[in-house]
Amino acid sequence: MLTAPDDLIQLLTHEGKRVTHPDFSLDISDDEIRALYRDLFLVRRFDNEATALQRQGELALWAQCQGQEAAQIGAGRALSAGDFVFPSYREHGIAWTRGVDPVQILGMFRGTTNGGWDPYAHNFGLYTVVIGNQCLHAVGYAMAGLRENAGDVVLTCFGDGGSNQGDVSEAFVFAGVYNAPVVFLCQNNQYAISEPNTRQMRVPIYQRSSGFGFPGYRVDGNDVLAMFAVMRFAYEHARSGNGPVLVEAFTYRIGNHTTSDDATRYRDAAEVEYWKERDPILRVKRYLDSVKTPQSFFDEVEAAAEELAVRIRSGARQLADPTLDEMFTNVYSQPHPLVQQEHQEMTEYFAQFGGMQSPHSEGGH
Amino acid sequence: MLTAPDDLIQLLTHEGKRVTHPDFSLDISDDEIRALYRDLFLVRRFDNEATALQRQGELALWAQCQGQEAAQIGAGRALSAGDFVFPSYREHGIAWTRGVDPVQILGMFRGTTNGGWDPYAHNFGLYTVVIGNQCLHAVGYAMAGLRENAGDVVLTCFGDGGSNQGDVSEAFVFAGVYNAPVVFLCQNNQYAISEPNTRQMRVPIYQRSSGFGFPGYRVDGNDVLAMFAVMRFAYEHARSGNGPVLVEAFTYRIGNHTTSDDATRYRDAAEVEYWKERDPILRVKRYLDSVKTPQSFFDEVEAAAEELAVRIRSGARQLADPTLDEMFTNVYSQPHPLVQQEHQEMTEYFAQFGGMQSPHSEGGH
Amino acid sequence: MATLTMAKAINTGLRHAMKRDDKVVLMGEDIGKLGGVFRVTDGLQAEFGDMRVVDPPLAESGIVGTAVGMAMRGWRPVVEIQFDGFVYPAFDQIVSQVAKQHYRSAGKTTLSMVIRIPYGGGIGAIEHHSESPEAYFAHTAGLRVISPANPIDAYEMIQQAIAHPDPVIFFEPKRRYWDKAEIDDSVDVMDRPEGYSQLFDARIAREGSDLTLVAYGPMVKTCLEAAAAAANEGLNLEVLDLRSLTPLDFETVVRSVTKTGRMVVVHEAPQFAGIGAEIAARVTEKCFWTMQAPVLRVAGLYMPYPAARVEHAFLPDLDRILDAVDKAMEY
Amino acid sequence: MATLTMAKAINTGLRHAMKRDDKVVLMGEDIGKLGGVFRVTDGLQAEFGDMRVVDPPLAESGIVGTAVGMAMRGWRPVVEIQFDGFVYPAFDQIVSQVAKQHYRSAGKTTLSMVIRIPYGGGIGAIEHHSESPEAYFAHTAGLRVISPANPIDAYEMIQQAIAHPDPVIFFEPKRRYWDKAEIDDSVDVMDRPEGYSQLFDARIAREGSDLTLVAYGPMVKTCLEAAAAAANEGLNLEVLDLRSLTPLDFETVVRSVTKTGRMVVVHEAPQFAGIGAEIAARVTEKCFWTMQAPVLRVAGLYMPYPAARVEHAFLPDLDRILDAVDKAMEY
Ligand SMILES: Cc1ncc(C[n+]2csc(CCOP(=O)(O)OP(=O)(O)O)c2C)c(N)n1
Ligand SMILES: Cc1ncc(C[n+]2csc(CCOP(=O)(O)OP(=O)(O)O)c2C)c(N)n1
Ligand SMILES: [Mg+2]
Ligand SMILES: [Mg+2]
Repeated sequence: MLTAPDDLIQLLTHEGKRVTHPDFSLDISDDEIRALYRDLFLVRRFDNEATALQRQGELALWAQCQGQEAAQIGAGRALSAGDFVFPSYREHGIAWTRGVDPVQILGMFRGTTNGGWDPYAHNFGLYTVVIGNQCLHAVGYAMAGLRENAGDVVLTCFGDGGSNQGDVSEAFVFAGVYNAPVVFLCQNNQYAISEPNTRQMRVPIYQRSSGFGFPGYRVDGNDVLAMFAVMRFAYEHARSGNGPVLVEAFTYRIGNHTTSDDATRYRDAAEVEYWKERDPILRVKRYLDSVKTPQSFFDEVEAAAEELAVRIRSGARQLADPTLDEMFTNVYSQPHPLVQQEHQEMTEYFAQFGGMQSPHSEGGH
Repeated sequence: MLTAPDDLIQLLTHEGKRVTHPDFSLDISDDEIRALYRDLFLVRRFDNEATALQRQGELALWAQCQGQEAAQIGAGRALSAGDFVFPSYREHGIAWTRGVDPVQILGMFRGTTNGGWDPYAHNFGLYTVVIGNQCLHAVGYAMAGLRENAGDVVLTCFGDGGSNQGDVSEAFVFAGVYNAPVVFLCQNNQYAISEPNTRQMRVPIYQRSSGFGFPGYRVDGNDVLAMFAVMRFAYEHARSGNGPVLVEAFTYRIGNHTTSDDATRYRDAAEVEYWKERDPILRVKRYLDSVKTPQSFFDEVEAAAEELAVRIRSGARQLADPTLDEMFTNVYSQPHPLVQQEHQEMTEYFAQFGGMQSPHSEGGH
Repeated sequence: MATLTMAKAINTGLRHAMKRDDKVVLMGEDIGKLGGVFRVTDGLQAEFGDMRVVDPPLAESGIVGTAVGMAMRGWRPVVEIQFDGFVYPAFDQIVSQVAKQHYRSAGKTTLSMVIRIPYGGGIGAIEHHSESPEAYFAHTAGLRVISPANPIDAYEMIQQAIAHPDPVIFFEPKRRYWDKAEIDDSVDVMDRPEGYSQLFDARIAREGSDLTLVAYGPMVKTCLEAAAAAANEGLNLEVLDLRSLTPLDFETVVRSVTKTGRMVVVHEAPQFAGIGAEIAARVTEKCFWTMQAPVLRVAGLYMPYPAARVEHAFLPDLDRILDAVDKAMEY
Repeated sequence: MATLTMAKAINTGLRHAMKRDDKVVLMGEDIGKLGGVFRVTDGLQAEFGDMRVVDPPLAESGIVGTAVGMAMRGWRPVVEIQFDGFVYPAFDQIVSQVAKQHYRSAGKTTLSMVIRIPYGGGIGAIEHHSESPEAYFAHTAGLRVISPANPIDAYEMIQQAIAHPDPVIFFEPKRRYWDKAEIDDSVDVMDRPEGYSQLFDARIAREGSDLTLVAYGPMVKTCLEAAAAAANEGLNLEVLDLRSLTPLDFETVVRSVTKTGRMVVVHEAPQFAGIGAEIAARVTEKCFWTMQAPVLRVAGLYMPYPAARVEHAFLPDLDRILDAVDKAMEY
């Protein structure tokens, strides 16, 4: 059974005790920790709400981030406003820290869009489904930043399995050669769908970067304080011209890979239980209790979560299907005769039936 | 200007002095060293002859290996008969050690074939032009070997530039995860056509493998003794079930990238001179002189080289163009109606002109 | 006899192929314990072990590239690409190596490998999970590209494809994985005298005289439904199931069109430069004088595969096919 | 005015584009000091520095992928792929990202980038250096695919392509790099009022009335030679230079065929599922009653690009084109 190794950078144990680390320290107030707790708690609620919406048939699919909230909130909250993020498809927590409306994130899972938000309004790129593609975009975006002396850094996320795609290694090469201000965050949630780390790598992934010429760190990804501290260091390292950094957040995917998955086919309940005990939110709660946080705080957070849930439920149901015209828009930014012709043909075609019908899809998986 | 670093594994200095190395020793007789000298000398002649044939218009192109003979002869001679090689396109020296007829190698450069030899007759795969592709074939071939308990190892070659292709990193991943008996030989000849190492990597390439979980060594690639010793070690390491090894042969491409290239556009004559002084053959000659090798030996080698040259010249000119029928053969191993139809159409078409005409090609580059 | 879904039919076909030949190795993301995201390989790793059923690192070029190396050693890798949209990282290996090794080596190297790709839309999936990239591969000489339309063909064709010495791209119509049929799942298809000799033949799925509907994979069923509907309007449509795109059985297509004089080709891939164009061009050339109407095409639209909630407007369906049939009949 | 080869014309066009817009960055293997293997970028790194003319690590997916990232930040990368056969490692980035980002982002992200690809055969090169992969890209919605046939178009089209906000795959007919023409190389083409508005229009390269030859890139010159030869036999051929494959100017093609009633399409890529099939299918549909003969195609053969010493048998040439013309005239 997979347990947590002891070489992880940690500042908050799963019992909720703050500990020190020789290389990384964090000067943070309890109020600031409460703010992080709030993030963690609300993102968890968002995630659970989305999972429920999928069960109710409001979403076609959902990729849960349960268990990875600390890695994402730590990474997201340590960013500066001008920094840019190139996520994978499970970074709901980071999206939250960038101010992306959770409802917008549901669009692609409901099937109303392939994207859902304006990357530039939040400095948060669209989710990338083709594993690894986004890492190269991050490096290119940073290379452009160097030409603008922008002074910002770029964060990109990938998974333990994704680390093996050629694109990710090539991103390491380019980031290294150009000393690009990119921080690579690998959320090692122990599984690539059903495949454990043992099928994906011979040595821990944080070691991968050294042969490309930049450092790698392995952090307790369920420890929001350690994640915040290490990511803040990594961003500063890159921002000050020292080049890229790889951070492995050692965490665990509590839920299924997606709502289409059945994790019981490939892992034991005992393992999941072990990791639930190391839950990233639970340990912060334990700490906050140990410092006598008033119940009123937790009540307020619970109330905010309930409010968020309501807003997500109604928002999700209101996500509208694209119209036929919208479907034909933005294939190109300038007119394209073939697209225009097919647009006209389909418009005339559907006119016979009084416009495009409502969707019906066979099967489903 | 690019000079040789001093952290290279070396057993024979460029002055021709044998030296010892803490980790690698080689118990080899002067007669055996003379045999290696013979290989080096004959391959050099082959290479020069091919270059001359290209100038005379007998070949469309030639990729010289001058300067890299020691890396290739060392790697090739340390192999066992049952081992298999997946080369790039410049491994003429390794081909030589596998008994591939030099004339066969000229075919693809003359334009009479896309291949030229039977990979299985020599356990030497066809040259691979698409950078990096062959490294994955090598790993797959080794994975099959594991299933056969074959006990052989697989050697695959790539260049300093090629090290960056996603396929090469993925080959590292698969070889590592499956503990495949593969030895990766990177001939770092300092250039990817015109691009020096500085444009290709942030740290020396031999370090690349550690993050994939297997060792890397950096050898004086112009020292045939060091190459032989380290490669022999690497093969044994892999053969005994310890997994893959990466060997960086630090060498120098004395000639142009190919006969289509003009290296004077991107590097100094002084640099080339520096490396000519470190020529892999010259240093063995110096050693053999120091141990009083009779002139008769060198005369015999020279005579053998002259004989080889004559055979290559006449052999090259006799390489026949494919017939129309040959051109349509082996697109598939079983009949394919479309290929058969086009074959028939073209046969009837050319019949009007009394058969397929002799080639004529516009331009040329 | 047993009632099997297409997914189960392929699963059973794979089992036969693995029993028949120890050199058959399955490789693909999550095909082991999980049995693949569509469960097509369900139970096979448990039965044959993880040296025969491999779930490799997440890297398609790596999977196909190592499969090439195994095939070079005489093994018969059967690769599963998880979804159509994820075959592109392996495109270089497929186009430059899988398709060309046999020719390059003058026949010395034979790559007896199969690349299985669940493809097509209609399942309400997110982006990259509903594409139809078959034209890219059919345009690439050296590959054989086939696609079954029903469970029985899926059961037989997968066994024949694995036994075939050439590389085969095996497109599985994922929206039809749950279609059922009665199959004698006890037979190893390669025990039959015909072996794989009919693997690339088109099939007349429905006899007709007024117009020929040509399709493959997921659209064959849709065409049959269209033909049934047309029958009520007194139209007698012939439906051809191509089964193979390269080689493509033009003999059967031409025979049918010579009879009907009219043809509509249907596929999910975008119409522009799709496989339907080749069929239309070639048939028109061969049947110039017999065509009573131009070959019409009903296909996907020229845009990235859209959001699932509008994919029904992107995909050919019964109505759009009948609309084209009416147009063709008006000539 | 100056006499420029096509290679030099593109070089000059690139220089204008770089002067016009500081955000134009060239990226490609060996395009710096070496000036590219065809010298198309000769002198540009010396003039603009290595932040504007980048010779990156040897990894095509990396080059295209980082170019996408730069374009996302408003830069205008112009990527050079060294040879046609080396674009496949970048196929995934091109098909899944370059082509789809604009649509996925509902227009928020615009990728104003150009991917230059020297393509086609006839130069006696080794394998992978003579391919014509344009159909793969034309079948991919979201990309614009163009190819100049002569130095003047090359000079103008490269400037227009770089200025265009959509991603453009720019196929350069490498065997024509050494063709010369008189060009006013002082003009920045984008200073003209028409800008890039005519970039995707086909061009009538030769007026004729008996039959329409349709080609693009390297085959336009061959078609003009064929038309000249046919003229001696009293045949008056019209030659169309498509210039753009997507969008494809069917208006001009249909207008020509309506006049001539006969058409032969020519390209180097294998005929099967090539772009010629789409042209034949669509033109036949639009001109069904006016066609006096089926659209015939003269194209590459269905095999991996063969050894250079027989490429002349693989490639369409004057004789094969005239052979097809005669067949079409016989109808
Ligand atoms: C190129 C590509 N291949 C396959 C897939 C299908 N797929 C989606 S998620 C996934 C596993 C990813 O695992 P990991 O990288 O660890 O990320 P995680 O989902 O665990 O966050 C796979 C194989 C894909 N999306 N892209
Ligand atoms: C995928 C791919 N991209 C580009 C090329 C063109 N090309 C041929 S050799 C070469 C440089 C290779 O350099 P390196 O890997 O160092 O090997 P070397 O030629 O120095 O032995 C390039 C870019 C290619 N053959 N394949
Ligand atoms: Mg994971
Ligand atoms: Mg090199």
